[in-house]
Amino acid sequence: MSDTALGHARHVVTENPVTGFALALFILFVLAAIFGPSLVPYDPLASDTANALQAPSGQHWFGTDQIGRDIFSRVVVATRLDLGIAAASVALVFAFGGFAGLVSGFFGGWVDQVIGRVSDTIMAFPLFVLAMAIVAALGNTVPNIVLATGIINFPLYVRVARAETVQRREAGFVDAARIAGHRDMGVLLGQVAPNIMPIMVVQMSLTMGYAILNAAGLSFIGLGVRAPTPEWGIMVAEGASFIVSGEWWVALFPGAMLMTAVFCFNLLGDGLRDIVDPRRRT
Amino acid sequence: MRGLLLRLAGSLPALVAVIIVTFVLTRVLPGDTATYFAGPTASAESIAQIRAELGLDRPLPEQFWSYVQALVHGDLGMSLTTGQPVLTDILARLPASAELTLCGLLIGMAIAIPLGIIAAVRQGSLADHACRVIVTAGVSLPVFFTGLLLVYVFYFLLGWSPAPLGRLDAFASPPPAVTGFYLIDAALIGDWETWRGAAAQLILPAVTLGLFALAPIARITRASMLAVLGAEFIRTARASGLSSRTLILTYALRNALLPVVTTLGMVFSFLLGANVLVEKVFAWPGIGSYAVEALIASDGAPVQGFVLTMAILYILLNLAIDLVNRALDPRARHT
Amino acid sequence: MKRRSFLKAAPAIALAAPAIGAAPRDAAAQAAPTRNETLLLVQEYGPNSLDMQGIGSSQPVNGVALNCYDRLVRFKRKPFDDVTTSFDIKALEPELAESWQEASDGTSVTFKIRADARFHSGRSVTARDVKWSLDRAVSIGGFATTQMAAGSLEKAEQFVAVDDKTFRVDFLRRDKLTMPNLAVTIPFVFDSEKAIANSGGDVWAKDYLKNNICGGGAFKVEAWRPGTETIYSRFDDWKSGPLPKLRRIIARDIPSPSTRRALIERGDADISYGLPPKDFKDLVDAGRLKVSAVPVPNAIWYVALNAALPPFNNVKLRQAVAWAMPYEHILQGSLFGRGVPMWGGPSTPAELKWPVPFPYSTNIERARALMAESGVAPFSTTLLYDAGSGTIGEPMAVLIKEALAPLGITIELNKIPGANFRGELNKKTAPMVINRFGGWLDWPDYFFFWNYHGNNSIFNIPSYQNPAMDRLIDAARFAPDEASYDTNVRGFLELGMHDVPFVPIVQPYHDVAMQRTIGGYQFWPCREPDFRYLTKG
Amino acid sequence: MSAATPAAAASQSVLDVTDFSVEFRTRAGIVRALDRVAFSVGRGETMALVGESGSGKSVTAYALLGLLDAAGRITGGSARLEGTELTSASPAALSAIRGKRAAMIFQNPRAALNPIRNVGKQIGDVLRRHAGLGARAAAAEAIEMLRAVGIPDPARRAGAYPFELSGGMCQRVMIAIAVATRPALLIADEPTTGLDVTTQAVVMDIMGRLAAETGMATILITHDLALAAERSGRIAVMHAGHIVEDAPTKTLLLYPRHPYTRRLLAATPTAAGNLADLRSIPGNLPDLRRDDLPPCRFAARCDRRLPACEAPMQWRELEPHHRVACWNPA
Repeated sequence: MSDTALGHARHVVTENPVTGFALALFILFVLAAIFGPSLVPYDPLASDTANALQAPSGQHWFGTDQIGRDIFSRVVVATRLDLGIAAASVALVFAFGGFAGLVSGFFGGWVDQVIGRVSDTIMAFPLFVLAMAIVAALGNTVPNIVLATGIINFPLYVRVARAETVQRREAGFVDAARIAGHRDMGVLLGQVAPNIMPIMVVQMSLTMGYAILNAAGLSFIGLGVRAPTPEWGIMVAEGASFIVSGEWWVALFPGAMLMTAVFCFNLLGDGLRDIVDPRRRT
Repeated sequence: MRGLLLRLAGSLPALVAVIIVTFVLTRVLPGDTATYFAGPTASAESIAQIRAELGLDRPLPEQFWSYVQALVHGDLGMSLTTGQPVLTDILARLPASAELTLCGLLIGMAIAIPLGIIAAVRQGSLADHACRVIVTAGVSLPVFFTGLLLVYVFYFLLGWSPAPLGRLDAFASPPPAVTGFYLIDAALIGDWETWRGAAAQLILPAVTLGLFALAPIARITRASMLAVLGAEFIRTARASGLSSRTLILTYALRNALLPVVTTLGMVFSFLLGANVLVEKVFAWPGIGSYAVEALIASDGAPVQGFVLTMAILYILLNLAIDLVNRALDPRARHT
Repeated sequence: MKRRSFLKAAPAIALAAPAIGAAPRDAAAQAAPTRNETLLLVQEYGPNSLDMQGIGSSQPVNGVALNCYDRLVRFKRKPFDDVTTSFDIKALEPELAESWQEASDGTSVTFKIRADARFHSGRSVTARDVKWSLDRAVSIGGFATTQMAAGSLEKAEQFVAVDDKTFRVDFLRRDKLTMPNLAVTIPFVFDSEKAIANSGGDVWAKDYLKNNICGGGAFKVEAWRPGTETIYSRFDDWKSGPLPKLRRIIARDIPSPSTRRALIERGDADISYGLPPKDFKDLVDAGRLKVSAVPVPNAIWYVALNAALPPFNNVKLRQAVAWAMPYEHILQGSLFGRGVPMWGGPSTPAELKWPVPFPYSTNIERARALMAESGVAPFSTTLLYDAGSGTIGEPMAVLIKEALAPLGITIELNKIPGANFRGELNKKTAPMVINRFGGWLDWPDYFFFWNYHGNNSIFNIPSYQNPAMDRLIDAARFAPDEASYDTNVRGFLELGMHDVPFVPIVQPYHDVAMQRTIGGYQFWPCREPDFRYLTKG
Repeated sequence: MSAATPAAAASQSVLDVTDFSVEFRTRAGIVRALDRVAFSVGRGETMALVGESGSGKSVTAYALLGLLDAAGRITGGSARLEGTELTSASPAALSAIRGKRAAMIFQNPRAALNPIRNVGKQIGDVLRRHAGLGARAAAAEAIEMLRAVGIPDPARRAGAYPFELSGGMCQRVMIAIAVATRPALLIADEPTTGLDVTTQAVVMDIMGRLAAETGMATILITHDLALAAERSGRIAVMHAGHIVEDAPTKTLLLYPRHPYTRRLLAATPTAAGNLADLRSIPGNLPDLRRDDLPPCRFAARCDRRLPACEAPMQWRELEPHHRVACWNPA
């Protein structure tokens, strides 16, 4: 980033305290993902049935679950997996969806038609059910969750990347590059791709939240990460049955953590968009 | 009209692709439907017998062909979980989902559009930031979690809302089916007690969904209002001294609604698919929960039927959006 | 009123197409049932058919069969505690049959059908109806046929309509399960004339009976919206027992257990079926509701170890696992104490019944020693459990994973969606499985036949093969006298304890919660609620 | 500049602007967009406000009518419309004045009209707001207005949408909207930009005719000196937020005194050229965000600069009705 961009970023953060807050949260989440497992007070997998379903206390900040595991430790440790799944799926769809959109917008013609049709088909599905079906059909492993989450985001990335590419193409500097003797792919990857990168990064940040929700939703209905791995969606599902019986903490803390993470990414995405493209803030 | 028909034809390939993809997906679902339905003490023979009965022993292309043939005749197959023809099930459940989703959408709109307008009119103000935080919080809520929480607080703790027993209290009888929307049907015969009962049942799940719909609607309203408020014709209107009410509602909002309507359509289709978990929590007899249960049970026909219904709805919805846009925008009528 | 009369004219249409929504209410001409005569029951899921004999019927269909159809006989009811009435599996009482007589040579039994018994259609019940119904059960395939065969009821020729009101069953062999098997939910009696008239050419009228009640039980189905609710109303002309007190039952399907609990706790539902152990324990502790807790006869939660494949084909290893199981932790952590311990028993069975506590308990030293003896090096394996077992299976699996780690056994948990679970079991390759099994007919040899026998049924999840075991089981099933029966039961129980292909954990409870105003709760082998004896107010 | 009474000030003046200053707050600092602007327009008079883009012409108009966006504010001076002080009027009062006593029309008429409302209703909206007409009366009056601006078949055209009309027609509709309530003052901001020459003439004729008929004062904001020369009675030249010269049109064209005016005319030798592209004037407009703006904002570009130019600027009334803000006028 150039100085002006940095300056602009600093301005956005100071001007918009919400984005600053989101950034701080984001850093906290990243720290938790990196160092969490080595910092938590308890083994997130160790049961202690004698101390099951203990309310939050000085000993167990977030209480304990059905078999006495420390919820705070589990919630913190889960950060890595949840963010990891979301980041991986977003990276995946960024690579494939972004590239498909680039190619689609750059070459047009039948390539554009085919990619457009694929997008249309995916869009015609109820997306969460499609994700469920993919995971159910391929098996509930982490890579499949990543894949399913990526697939349902594909049309979005294609659309954004395509629109940006078309705009760049029409702006004429692609022609200039062509005249200067660059080959198509070279122009595409060397000239267009870097130019649409900022918008795509914003897109990634915005879809991170949705990816987290999606993965947790899959886990919630039993089509996601496997027990006893700490994961927010599973933990909410495990705790769901305890809400009515008064052990609200089992579901509340992972649910709140999930919400906060998604919230943070959504706010951050908004903020990033301000930085990258102030005109387009919505 | 030609344009609409063309659009309709244009969506056919996607529909065909949806049918194929769904078919393949449901066939590779793990688990052996025949085994599941043969019952707990089934012998190998009885499993084989059921497999043959369900046509699961034939090669895939052949199964697909018979599926398509049946589809042409409006036969979506049988649900093994409910034991009913899928079409019957879906027709029975679609109004429930549609009513819920529509109410969710209306609640979302009722909150989000004014929020979006305020945020745009007072861009950069505290209200704008608050709006952003509220709608972002709304979209950050996992519906499965909010649903549970709302039931706990408003039913179990406070007792304000009725028991989450589906569309009506157990002892009430549904109004005669005209539209399948209880609120409308009850209003048609003037049965306000039933209407209130249905509304009371509807409110929590609809709010749960509505929260989720806030963000996309409020964001697009704000963005589109901002774009319109910056437009030259608004400057003209201001220069003409029109009241801020006329200015914002008649001039800005009506123009800003065009992209909002498009988004509403997307949000509606998204909610219709995404309310599966809400329906589960509130025992709502809709098609979302139906599809999820079927998916978990490896019961292919309902999943196929559901996806197909959704795809058709999606296409119809886009058409409806076109029509609404035409009604709103004279320019669209000439293209 | 207009609507009512219209619907009365077309109840069959309304049932056949429950989708149309407006279902017939108050079909009875008399005044509508009061709230005290109406029961609201909430359950996880409802019937997927109205025909328990049909293929693919789900567990709740048993309730339809129980309440809407009659059998020749039922188990004799006996008090269990002040809330629950249970049954004596070894004694029968009349239902449609007013009496019966076993032939002196022991090759058949002849039933006399109640003279006043009528179907909902008003027609008298005849022996031909009984024959058609039982023929159907043994011929239709699937679960019904298998269950009939479990009591040596296998061929249509066994059933003879002697005259209008006399019906005979010829025995294929001497089988103590034959008579009790006539009292389970499967061999219920259809109105065969009406069924055939509506069959549309299908010999067993499968489609018609799936969607219509066509019999003479104490209740009719007034409305059935699959996945939503089933509404029953009383058949006022029922003669096979005292007329039920309740006139209308609304059974709502509520998938969320929390909601079911909330409904019963707040008093909105009269009975809640299938609560998770935690909720049930809370309700018991709170003491504001009536609770029925019956140890499910013949049933256990167990861990199956695949005896046919390495590494668990090693008996010492299986014993080591049995000694390492965190029994108490599971009972507390996963079942909240809602179960009868199946560990810590004497080295030979204290009683000749099933289930019976095994001699193992949590003793990591002995487990380590046996592990060393087995010569099995540390290994990794997979533990399967059913996603549908919800809050029970998962914590149990987690606790087992943790408890076996010190033995050098690394376990990956594999939660299988309910539908796929049976398919997985059928592959017979799963090394470790958590499951629950209970037979309707409460005999030890019944359980062992399904689970331990070398014929390798789907329930022999460990694929356990032992000719000695097969001999003992077969001998017990058809034992000529009590002494030889006892010897053989003792034999297979001891062998089962030694070889431990199944590590029993607990015998589960069947837990039902109801309002204090509800009385007459009846527990049957099929575990579905029987509305005929329930009272309210 | 002291608060000298503008030359044309008479008992008949419609708008009197004195010492009128406007600032914009931006991220980069405060922009002093207008500095002590002063002029008057009389009944039936057409005054042209000319200058490069960015010189503050449009800002002047917007500020007068209270149409500045949130970043801009009036920091001083006075603007009286038929005796009503605009600078201190409440937003509601201003809104009541806009479209009734002072109206404005814009360039690019098609974009300046609501695209999804038919033109009859758009005219009617103003009438209903300011003339207190009901829906039906407003519709009828709107048709009359369309007729008044020379639109053929007005009854039918009232139902048309802007995209169905030509640019010239749209500008006539704009004029109809603006004059519907017989305002005392019409500000026309580049009203002919984007129209072809014939249409320009027609539009300007209509405006002139209406002004003559109703005695409406007109401020014609343009960078087109030829247009200003042809259509205005007086021209005020703006540069960087200052009015630098203000004179009857003929005088200004023949005897320009301010160095900037001279440059302008020189850059467009036939006095019929266009100011859009003023590359021949060396230097740029000064950065108005600077805190140390010189008293004469043209000084940096001026070849007649004197040491005296460092002193605060004074109006010099060189002859009646001809003012210039320069220490060293030509």
